[in-house]
This record gives sequence, structure tokens and C-alpha cells, in this order.
Amino acid sequence: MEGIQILSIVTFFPLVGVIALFFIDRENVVLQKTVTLIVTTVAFILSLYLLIYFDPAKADFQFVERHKWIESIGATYVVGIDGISLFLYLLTTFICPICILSAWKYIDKYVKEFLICMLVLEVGMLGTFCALDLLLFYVFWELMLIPMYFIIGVWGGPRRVYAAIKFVLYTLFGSVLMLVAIIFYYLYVASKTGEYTFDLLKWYQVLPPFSMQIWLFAAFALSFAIKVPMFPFHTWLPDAHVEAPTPGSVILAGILLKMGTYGFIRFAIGLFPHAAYFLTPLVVTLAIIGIIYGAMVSIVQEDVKKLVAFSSVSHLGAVMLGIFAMNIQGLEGAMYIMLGHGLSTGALFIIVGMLYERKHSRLIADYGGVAKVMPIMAAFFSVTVLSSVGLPGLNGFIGEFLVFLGAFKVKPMWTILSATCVILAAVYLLWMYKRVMFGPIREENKYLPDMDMREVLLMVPIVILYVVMGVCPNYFLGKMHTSINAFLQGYEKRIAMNVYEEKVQPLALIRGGK
Amino acid sequence: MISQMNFFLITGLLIFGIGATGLLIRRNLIICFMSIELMLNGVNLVFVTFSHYLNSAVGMLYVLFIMALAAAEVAIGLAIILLIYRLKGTVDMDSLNTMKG
Amino acid sequence: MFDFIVLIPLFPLFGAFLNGIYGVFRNKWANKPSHTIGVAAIGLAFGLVLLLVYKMLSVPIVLLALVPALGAFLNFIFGYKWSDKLVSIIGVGSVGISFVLSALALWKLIHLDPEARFIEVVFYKWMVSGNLSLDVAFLLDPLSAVMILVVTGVGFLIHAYSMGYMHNDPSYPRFFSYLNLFVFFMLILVMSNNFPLMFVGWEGVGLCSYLLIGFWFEDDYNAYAGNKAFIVNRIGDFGFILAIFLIFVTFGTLNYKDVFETASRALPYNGFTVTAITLLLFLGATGKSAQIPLYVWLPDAMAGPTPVSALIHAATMVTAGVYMVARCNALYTLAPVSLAVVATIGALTAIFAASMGFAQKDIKRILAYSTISQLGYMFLGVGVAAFSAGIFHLVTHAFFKALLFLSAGSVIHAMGGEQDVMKMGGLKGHIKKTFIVSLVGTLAIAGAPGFSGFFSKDEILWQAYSSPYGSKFLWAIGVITAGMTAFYMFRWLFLIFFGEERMDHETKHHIHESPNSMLIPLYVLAFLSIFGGYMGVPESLGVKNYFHHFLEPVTQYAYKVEWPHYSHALEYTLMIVSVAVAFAGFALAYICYIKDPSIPVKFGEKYRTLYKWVYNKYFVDEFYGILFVKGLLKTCFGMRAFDEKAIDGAVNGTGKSLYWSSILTGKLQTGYIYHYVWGIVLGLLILLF
Amino acid sequence: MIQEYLGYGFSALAVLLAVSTIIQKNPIYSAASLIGVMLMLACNYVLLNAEFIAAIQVIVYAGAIMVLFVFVIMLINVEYIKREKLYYRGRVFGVIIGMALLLKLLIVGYSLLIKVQEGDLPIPKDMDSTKVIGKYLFSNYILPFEVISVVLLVGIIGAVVLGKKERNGEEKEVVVKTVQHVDL
Repeated sequence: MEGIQILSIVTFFPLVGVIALFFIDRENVVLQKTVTLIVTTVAFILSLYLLIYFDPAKADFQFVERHKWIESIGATYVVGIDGISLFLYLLTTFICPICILSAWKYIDKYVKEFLICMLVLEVGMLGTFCALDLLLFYVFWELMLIPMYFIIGVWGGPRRVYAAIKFVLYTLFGSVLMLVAIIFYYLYVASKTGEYTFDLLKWYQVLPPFSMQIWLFAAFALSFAIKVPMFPFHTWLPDAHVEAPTPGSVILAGILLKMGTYGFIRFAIGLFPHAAYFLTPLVVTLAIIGIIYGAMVSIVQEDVKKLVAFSSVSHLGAVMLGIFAMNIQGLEGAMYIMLGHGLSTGALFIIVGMLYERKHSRLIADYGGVAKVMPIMAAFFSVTVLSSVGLPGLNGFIGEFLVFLGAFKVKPMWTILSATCVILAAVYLLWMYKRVMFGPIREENKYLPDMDMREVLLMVPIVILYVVMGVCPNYFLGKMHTSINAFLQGYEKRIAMNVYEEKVQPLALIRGGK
Repeated sequence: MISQMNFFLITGLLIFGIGATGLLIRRNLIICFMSIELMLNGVNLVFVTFSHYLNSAVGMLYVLFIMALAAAEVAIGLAIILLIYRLKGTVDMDSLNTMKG
Repeated sequence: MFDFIVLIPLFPLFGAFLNGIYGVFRNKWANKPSHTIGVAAIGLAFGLVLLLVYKMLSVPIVLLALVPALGAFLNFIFGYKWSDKLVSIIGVGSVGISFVLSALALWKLIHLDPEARFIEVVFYKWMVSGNLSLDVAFLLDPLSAVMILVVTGVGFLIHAYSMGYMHNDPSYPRFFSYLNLFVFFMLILVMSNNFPLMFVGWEGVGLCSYLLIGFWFEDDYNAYAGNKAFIVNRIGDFGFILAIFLIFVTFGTLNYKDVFETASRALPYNGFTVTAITLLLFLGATGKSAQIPLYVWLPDAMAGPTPVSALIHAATMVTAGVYMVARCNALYTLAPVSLAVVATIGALTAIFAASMGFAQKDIKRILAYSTISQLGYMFLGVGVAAFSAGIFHLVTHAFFKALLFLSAGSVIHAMGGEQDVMKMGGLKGHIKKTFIVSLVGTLAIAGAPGFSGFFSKDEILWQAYSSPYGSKFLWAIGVITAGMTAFYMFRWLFLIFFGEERMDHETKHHIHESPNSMLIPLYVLAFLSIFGGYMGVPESLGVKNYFHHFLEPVTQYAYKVEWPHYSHALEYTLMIVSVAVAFAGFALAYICYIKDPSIPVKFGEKYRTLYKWVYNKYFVDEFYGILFVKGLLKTCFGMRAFDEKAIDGAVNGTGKSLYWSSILTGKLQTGYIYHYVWGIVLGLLILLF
Repeated sequence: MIQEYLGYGFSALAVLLAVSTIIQKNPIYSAASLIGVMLMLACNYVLLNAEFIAAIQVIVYAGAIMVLFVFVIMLINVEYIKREKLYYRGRVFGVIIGMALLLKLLIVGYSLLIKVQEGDLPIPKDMDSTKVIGKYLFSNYILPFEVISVVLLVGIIGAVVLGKKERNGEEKEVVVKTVQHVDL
């Protein structure tokens, strides 16, 4: 196993596709798509290596690679995964081929550019999940933004430019603050240890004083909260989702949102435990508001995509609740919702995209009774909706159950409030499903074609995963236990240290820099 | 010795300042451009002076570089002025405000 | 030796899976090469799953599964024409095998010592997280044995009945797929050995109920009714899941056995925690079992096909709440407050729903209110800690209510889809066989002595009177309800089968008896409705109460308190009173609907307001509609406006303000070069200072 | 000693000519004054033992660059340029600011002068400045030298591109207009 730098290979493998695409004739669209599909699929298959050789008993990062990068400022290329990032990484490689397949007909202009964007986006996402160097993380984090900007802005709906700019500016706003915090902490680490480094593992060994933690946490948390998106920072999401093309929405909902929550676990809480502990009431309050608010707003949406977007706000609120419950059930549940939401919401967007391809409308009112002419679509749609509702036996339930259980252990009131989304989710999703699929069929919808082989093939793996994740969650949870336990132990150990005495002089820190 | 050096330095500064003043008070593009040359020459004098009195060749080398840059700058700058004149029929700065925000 | 019980729920699941796939793809696969591929793939998957199960259990009994598998495979190969037959084989066969296995399980269980009748079979580890460790494990004890027998037995009969009833429906495979899925989830519900797994079944049956109510989804009302059922159930589930969390936090485990043993050992009597747990659980039960205040979905649920109403909304699913309360008797006996709540809600629902049944005109809705009322009875039973009595009534009710619904289905079938009892009448002569079984069912539900309903209802009434948790008041409500039940059930019977024929000629011409595939299940159910009660004859009549003793290992917690002793004479008296009241109900119905059919009309005219209230179900639906649905929607619209105006407005406002301020600062760029030079020089000066 | 006085004289002349450069209304006079400034500075360079620089100053600045200026002034309608307003709001203020800058530079320069130290790359006593420059330019400063040559190349190409006449209609009209102006 030594010597094979599998993480780097998988992470940068999509670039092979980019190079290949450069040499394909612009007119030959099918070949372009095929090549991209093959490349992303191979990346997925390669990433299965991680799953097979991942040692669930080890709490450390695995498959770690270290290379020199920018020596003069102490930035290194360090990648590695643990139980927390493993499945997010795999989810990314899994979703990407599906996205390409879902874009097969949807994207009809600038196909080559689109595929290049998708491949670069995949590199960015994979890198974000495995980077263990803060500067590297930041580079990947920003790298995702650019292709996503183009995907929304070029291939999106009528208000795509507005949505794309809103998305990029909003996200950039947060990440710039994060960059400031990274640099600040970098200088602090240097002043403490005398070593200039961006290495996360070395940063973990330093514990800044409380007054500093609060600010740094706030900067990191704001950046991640926008990405998640948490309650007051969510408005970019509906716009971006509505305007983005299907694959864009899938990636956005399936993976990009998880980066915020992942960042919370790995960086915001991992580095600044006291601040996280201190601000837990605030974050949890926002999360609970997000859960209920997202659900209630989506009840009355007229646009299916917007509805699903707001349901994401609700689900991601549950993830945040689980994370900040700070116990094993909460965290594992949060991880599980992340995975489950990645699949089910991604699939919802794919299905909405399919409907849109047929009828060029996303308004619920334009459908009705479609199940009659599209039985296959109705079946896949219903399974997906049910998975999103959190029906036991499918993936959504396990995560919600664990999260609410974890939250209940901390404060029952948290769960009592947030579990109302169990009811509300049924209301908005089933009501939407009813209005789209059931009822008398309209004349103009009578000849909508059902799903074809490609579309069935694209949905089947997702649906199988729903069931597998719902029926055998232990397989997935088993790989997370050690890492999450270690994370919690580290958190508890660090939180027991006294950080309230030390004072820092920020200006002295900056002047003392290199 | 030092007083002599100061004198040259002051001359350089004066020429630089006169150049800056010219830049401020004139509206003719060509004359402004010449003022810039004046400023450059003032700086050149200071460089050479220091080079002489401090016994270092760096100053002279820099003067050479500045001259080369000035040559390139004048070539392009004058070409631009010509072009502006061709397009606008004037080199008066008052009529050149298309970059207005 | 009991490992095979794992297969009991699995068979219906296989059936659901196969029929579901087939139903979804059958239009696509008809006469296409992909047909064969798809079929082969599914057959392979089926075989693999069976192999897996077989390896896991190493029990030869798995081989039984290969028979329908082979049949399925062959039938798939032979194409579209035979598909309905194939679907029936898979659908009915899988439940049939489950029934056989359940009977086998019961048989084996009976041959164990009463103390040893508690068998847990671990299927596999479900989820582990910290100190939470859950198995997919099945529990076989007297209670679950009774339940699986009812579920698979009645389920099998209703499946068989559906073959005839749903004949020629274009979505035939889908129907059987859902029905099988329902049986699977119901079996999971009753066989699980921990709360979350029960919750899986609990939600799963809710899902199937949703799917089956909205089975004919082209009609908007059906889909609406399905949604209503699911959402109202979810409100109950909310309580259930909170109860699960509270149980876990209190006990650190979710396994029944551990929870109940710890509870009876460590929890204080009438403590806050146990009361909270039991009340939350009961909230779940009110949702699923249609009790006040969450009963509103059940009448609408009659929008589904009649076999569905029989199986799900009468015999099995709606009784899940009763099962749960009985299952948690160890907790409930510790919480007298909760028991009182259960009993009161049960009694109130019983009388309330019975009164709503008086004025209904839909043949199935009358039965739906009757179901709600009978469920209230069951809760009255378990609410006075007479858990075995509640379960007993559950069983007998499953028999006679399934019988009544299926007879109603037979009537509807005969009338060509007509459901209004006001447009029936005098059918006795046309469909005699259906009439006879309906009569049996009506007699059973009315509590005619000797029929199954008599024994079970009477036991509940007696316990309501005599139990330490009971009272004369509860008993009185029960007795009055018994009278009302007899009245509206005979009204139902008389309106359909007696009196003048009120249907039009066209319909009358087409009235025909149902086919044998529908009638045979009716006969079996009629037999059970008559004789099913004899397994629980009260001891005062001098026989051993088998049912009660069989369940005793499960319900033992109820007998830790001292039960008062009353004389047999009192019991006889009460029995006679209730029979007399029931007879009075019958007599009243006879007078009103056979002797002088004008009485109800006159009565309705005289007390117009009362009639209107009863007919409109006291406007509860409308009240809920305004209070919750409209209120929720209003709030949501408000929130959406808030989101778009305030939050997004703030975001866009930031952008806009930046835009305008940049336009303002842009004015500083005059475009004059010398202004920039000024800027440079001034800046230089400032820097030098 | 004579050198010292020569220095004063050249410097004084240079300053005077510089002032003349910026206040002449006619650009040609300005250019002539500027040439004078450069020549005076060249003389100063000779006094400062920088013969090579002095030569370059005369050849490149006074020769090449200023010739370019004069060419351009010739190409542009001188009559038109002469119409520039010499007195307007802000001119006085401009002079004040310029003088303030000068003063400030003097003050700052003086304060910095105290810190002046011996520089690196010393000039050996037995070498003249040309040799020194050659030696250092092709050893220590080889990279900047190369870079500056590239810059010059870019400058040449840039000037050519900018000066190239466009061939589409609208552009032509302007060119014609320009030619007419020259004729005038």
C-alpha cells in the first residue's frame, strides 16, 4: 500500500479528462461526453480503493501524502482522509459520473467547456475533502467556486447571471474572512512554536486563547455557514438552485453544501473548541430556526427546484444540530444526513431536471397526474421523496434518528422543536409529489415520454444506495466510529484546558511575522 | 566636498520638482510628457551624484536602466499621443476624459 | 430453531419487490428484448437474496422460498399475457407462506414452557453509535405470535379476496406490490424486538396506507386522502419518536426486554419520566389508531380500494396503536395517569365516533366510524390495564371488521361501484351469500351472545368496571357505545339488504353475486367471526380463558397491583345489561329502518341542527382545516414573504448599496489626467509627512 | 576649484532651462529648453567623473529622444497647440503644491542624507567609469540588462503597432483629417 499515492491520483485524475478533451473535435459531442463519463467513472472506481483499504480501527489520517509546496511560507501539500472525510470523498466521486450522465441531453451548448468545468469542479471538491494543509484547503475551496460560477452563469436559467454573481459574491465574502483568519492563525502558530506552517495537524497542537478563538471561529464559521447554508445566510441557495442546470444543482446540493458542514467539524470546531462550545447556543438556535423555517417556506413554493432548495436548508440545519450536539450519535447522524442528503436531494434535482427536459417548466401547477404516463418516473420519484422525508428503511431516517437522538441527549427541547420537521417534511414533499404526480392528468401532459434507459441507469445506483444505507447503516457507521470518537475525545481534552488567561496582542503578532 | 555633493543633489531635486510642477500646471500632453522627462533627469542626477561620492557603480547602472526605460517610454508615449491626436484632433488634456467614471 | 421467523416478514417483502418492479416496468417491457434482460436480472437478484438469507440461517425451510421464485421466474419468461396470474401467485403465495410459517411458529411456541415463550432472533446488526446498539432482531412471544397470525392470516384472506376484487385493474401488479409491502412492514412492526425497528414498521405501514389510499391517484380526492392520512400519522409519529429518544436517554437501551425489566425494577411508580414516555407513545398511537384528536384521516382513508380498507384500515394497521400500548404494558402500568388518559380517550372516541356513524350515508364510511369506535374500545381495554382483553378484542375485531368490509366490497362490486347506502336496499334477495356473511359480521360487532364480538367486548366492559384503573363511568360509556354500535350497524345492514329497492333500473339489472374467489375468504372470516371468540371465553362462564393465559407472560406487569375481586353474579348482571342495551339498539334500528322508515326522516327534520352537526361529523374536519391547515399555510406564506422581502432584501440591499456607493465613488474618476496627477502628488506629500 | 564653479554654473543653467521648459507656450521652445537641460546635466555628469553616462545622455536623451519629441510636435498642429490657455484656476495652486513637494523632498532628502553609507559595487581607483559600468553590467546586472533589452524590444513593437494605420473606413477619415491639419 505504501508508495501508491492514491489520494493524489484520484483527486487529480479528472484532469486527465480535461487534457483529453482538449484534443477532441468540438463537433464530436458524444465522444466528449463519453470520455468525461469514463474518466469520472474510473475516478470513482479508483476511489473504491480507499474504501477497501481504509482501516476503520485507526483514528489517524490515512493515505497521507506529504510533499513540499511553497517552502518559503511553510505551506505543504498534505492530503489524507479519516472516517469523517472518507465517505464525503466517495460521495463526490460517486455523484460526478451521475451528474455527467444527467447532463447528457440537458447541456446542448458549449458542451466541451461544460465538461471541463465539471472535471475541474470535481478536482476542487475532492481536494477540499482531503486537504490537510490550510492553504491547500483554501486553494481547493476557492477552486470549486470558479467552475460553479460558470456552470450557473453560462448554462443556467433565465436569471442565471444574477444567481451566479450572488452565489460567487456571497461565498467569496465568507471565504475572504476565512483567509484572514487562516493568515492570522498562521502567524499565531508561528509565534507559539516558532515554525511557520499551514499543516492542520500541527495547528491542532496549538490552542489559542479564548478571546482570539472567538474571532477566528466567527470568521471560519461565517464562511462555512454561508456554504452550509445556515438560516440567515441561505438566500443565495434558492436562486442558485433554481437557475443552475441539473448537474449544477446536483453538485451544489449534493456536495458543495457538505463542505460547509465538513469545514465546521474539521476546522471551526477542531481548531477552536472553546469558541465552538461558547457559541453552541447561537449556532443551535440558528440551526433549529433553519430546520423549521426551511421546511415551512418550502411548503408554499410554487417552483419544485425552489422547494427542494429550501428543503436543503432544513436538512442541513439538522446536520448542524447534530454536529453541535457534540456527542457521537449527533455527529454520526450528521455525517449520515450529509451522505443521505447528497444522494436524495441530488436525485430530486435530477428528477426535476428530467421533468424540465420534457416540459420546460418547473412550476408545480404545470404538472399533475403525470404518474399515469410516467410510471417509472413516478416510482423513482416516490422513492426519492420518501428517502428525503426520512422514511425508515431508507437512508434519510438513520441520520435524522441519530441526530435527534444526539440532540435529545443534550437538551430535549432541541429535539422537540426540530423534530417537527418530521411532520413538515411530509407535508411539503408529499404535497408537492401529489400535485405533480397525482390527480387528473392535463391534456397537454398526456404524451410526455417516460424515463429512458439512460435515465433509469442513472437513478438505479442511487436508489440501491438509499436502501443499502437505510438497511445496513452499520457498514457506513462502522468506518466512522473511531475517527469520530477520536475527534470527540480530542475536543473534550482540549476543552478542559484553560485558555481564558492568556492575552494576545494582535498587532504585535503581525509585526512579529516574517 | 560634501557641500558640492549637496549642491548636485539639490539641483537634481529642483529639476525633479520643476518637472512635477510642470506636470501639474500644463494641459498640453507633450509638455507634460517633457516634464516627466525632466523628473527622470533630476533623479538621474541624484543617482550619478551618489555614485560619485559614495564610490559605488550602482548609481550609474541605474541611470543606464532609467535611460533605456525612458527611451522605450517615450517611443510608446509619443506613439500614443500621436494616435490620440489622430483620433481626437487635439492633445489638450481638457478634452480627454473618456475614462470618466 | 426459531430462526425461520425471520422469513415471515421477508416473504411479503420479496413479493412486494417483484410485483413492484414488474408493475413499474411492465409497459416498458412488453414485447421487448429488454424484458428478458430485466426479468433475468430480477430473478437473479431474487435468487441471490434468498441464497443470502439461506446462508445466514442455514435452515432448510428457506427452500420453500424457491418454489415461488421458480414460479416467478418461469412466469416472467412467458410474457405479458399471464402476468396477472403470476402477480397473484407471487402476491398471495408469499403471504400464504408467511402465514404457514407463522402458524408453525405459534405451534412451536405453544409447545414451550410459558416462561420460555420469549424468543429473540437476531438477523443482523443494524446500527451502532456510541452506547446505542440496535439489531434487526425479531421477537417471538405470545403477543407477537398472536399478531403475526392475525396479520398473515387475515392478510392472506384479503389478498385472496383482492384477486377477484381487483381483477382487470390496470395497476394490478402495483396493488399487490403495495399490499405485500404492507404485510412486510406490519410484520416488522409486530415482530421487532426494539423500539426503532418497530418505528420502521410503524412508518412503513403508514407509507403503504398512503400509497394504497391514493391507489387510484387519477382522482384528486384519493391522493388528497392519502396525503392527509400520512401527514396526520406523522404527527403521531412525532410523539412516538420523541418517546423513543426519551426511553433511550432514560434507560440507555431500546431493547424491549431490557427497557421493560429496567423500568419495572428501577423506575418510580407514577414518575414524571414514565408518564412522559407513555403519553408520547400514546400520541403515536392516537395517530396510527385514529383516536381523538387525530382520528380525522380514517374516514377519508376509505378512498382506497375496499380490500385495503379491510386489511389496513380495519384489521391490522390501525390496531398497531393498541398493540404498542399492550407491548409497553410494563411502562403503562407504572404510569396510572397515562393509563387514565388512554382509557378516557378510548372511551370518548368510542362514543363520539359511534355517534358520528349514525348519519353517514357511505357504506364504507359507516364502517370507518365503527372502526374508530371499536378502536376506542380497545384503548378502553388497555387503558384499564386489561391488556389481554384489548388484544383479544383486536383479534376478534380483525375478523368481523375485515368480514364487514369485504362484504361491503362485495356489495359495491355487485352494485357496480355505488357506495351510497341510500341508493341500495332490498339486496337480501339478490346477493344472498353476501347478506348472510354481512349478518354474521353485524351480529358479531353488535355483541350478540355467542359471537366473537360478544366475548371480547364483554371482557373489556367487565374490566373497565372491575379493574383497579377502571371506573363505573368508563363502563357506562362502554355500554352506551355498545347500544349505539348495535343501532348503527343494524341501520347499515337494514339500509343495504332490507326495505325497498332504491337503486335505479340500470344498476338493479346488473346486480350479481361476487365470484367464489371473493366469497370463500368471506366464509372463512364469517366462521372466524362466529367461533373466534371461543378462545377467550371469560372464566366466570366456567371455562379456562386460553387467550388470557397465553398472553400472561407478556402482560404480567399489569398484575403486580392487587386486582379487586368481584362476584360472578355481578359479572353476569353486567353482561346481561350490555346485551340488553345492544338489543335495544337493534330494536331501535329495526323500528326506524324496517318498521317505519319515516321515523329517521321526521327525526332529522325535527332536530335539524342536531342532524346537521352529526351528519357533518361535528364540523371537526372543518375546524381542523381552519385552525391547522389554513393557519399553517398562512404562516408559511408569511414566512416566504419574510424570506423574500426581509432576508433576501437585506442581501440584495447590501449589493444594491454597494452598487450605488460605487457609482458615487466612480464620480471621483473625472477622466482628466491632471486630476490623477494631483492625486499622485498629494498622496506623495501625505506619505512623506 | 574651477570645476566646482563650473558645476554651480551648469546647475544654475539647468534649473533655469528647466523652468523655461515648463512655462513656454510653444512646445518647440519647450523642447529646445529641455535639450538645454539635458546638455547641462551631461556637463554635470562629466564633472562627476561619469563620462560614459554623459555621452549617453547627449546621444540618447538630447539626441534621440528629443528628436522624437520635436518630430511629434511637428506632426501635430502647432498653431492649435499654441491656443492652450496658460492661465486658469488651479495653476497657482499647482505651483504651490509643486513647490511644497520640492520643499518636502529637500527636507526629507536632507534627513536621509545623514544615514548615507558606503555603497556596494565599489569603483576601483584605476578604472574609468565606462569600464566599471561594462564590468558590472555584464556580471552582476546581466539579468536586468537582458530584461531591459526585452523591454526596449516591446517598446519598439508597441510603437510600431500603435503607429500602424488602420484600414477600415472610419479610421481612414480621421487620418485624412490629420493630414489636412499637417498641411495647414
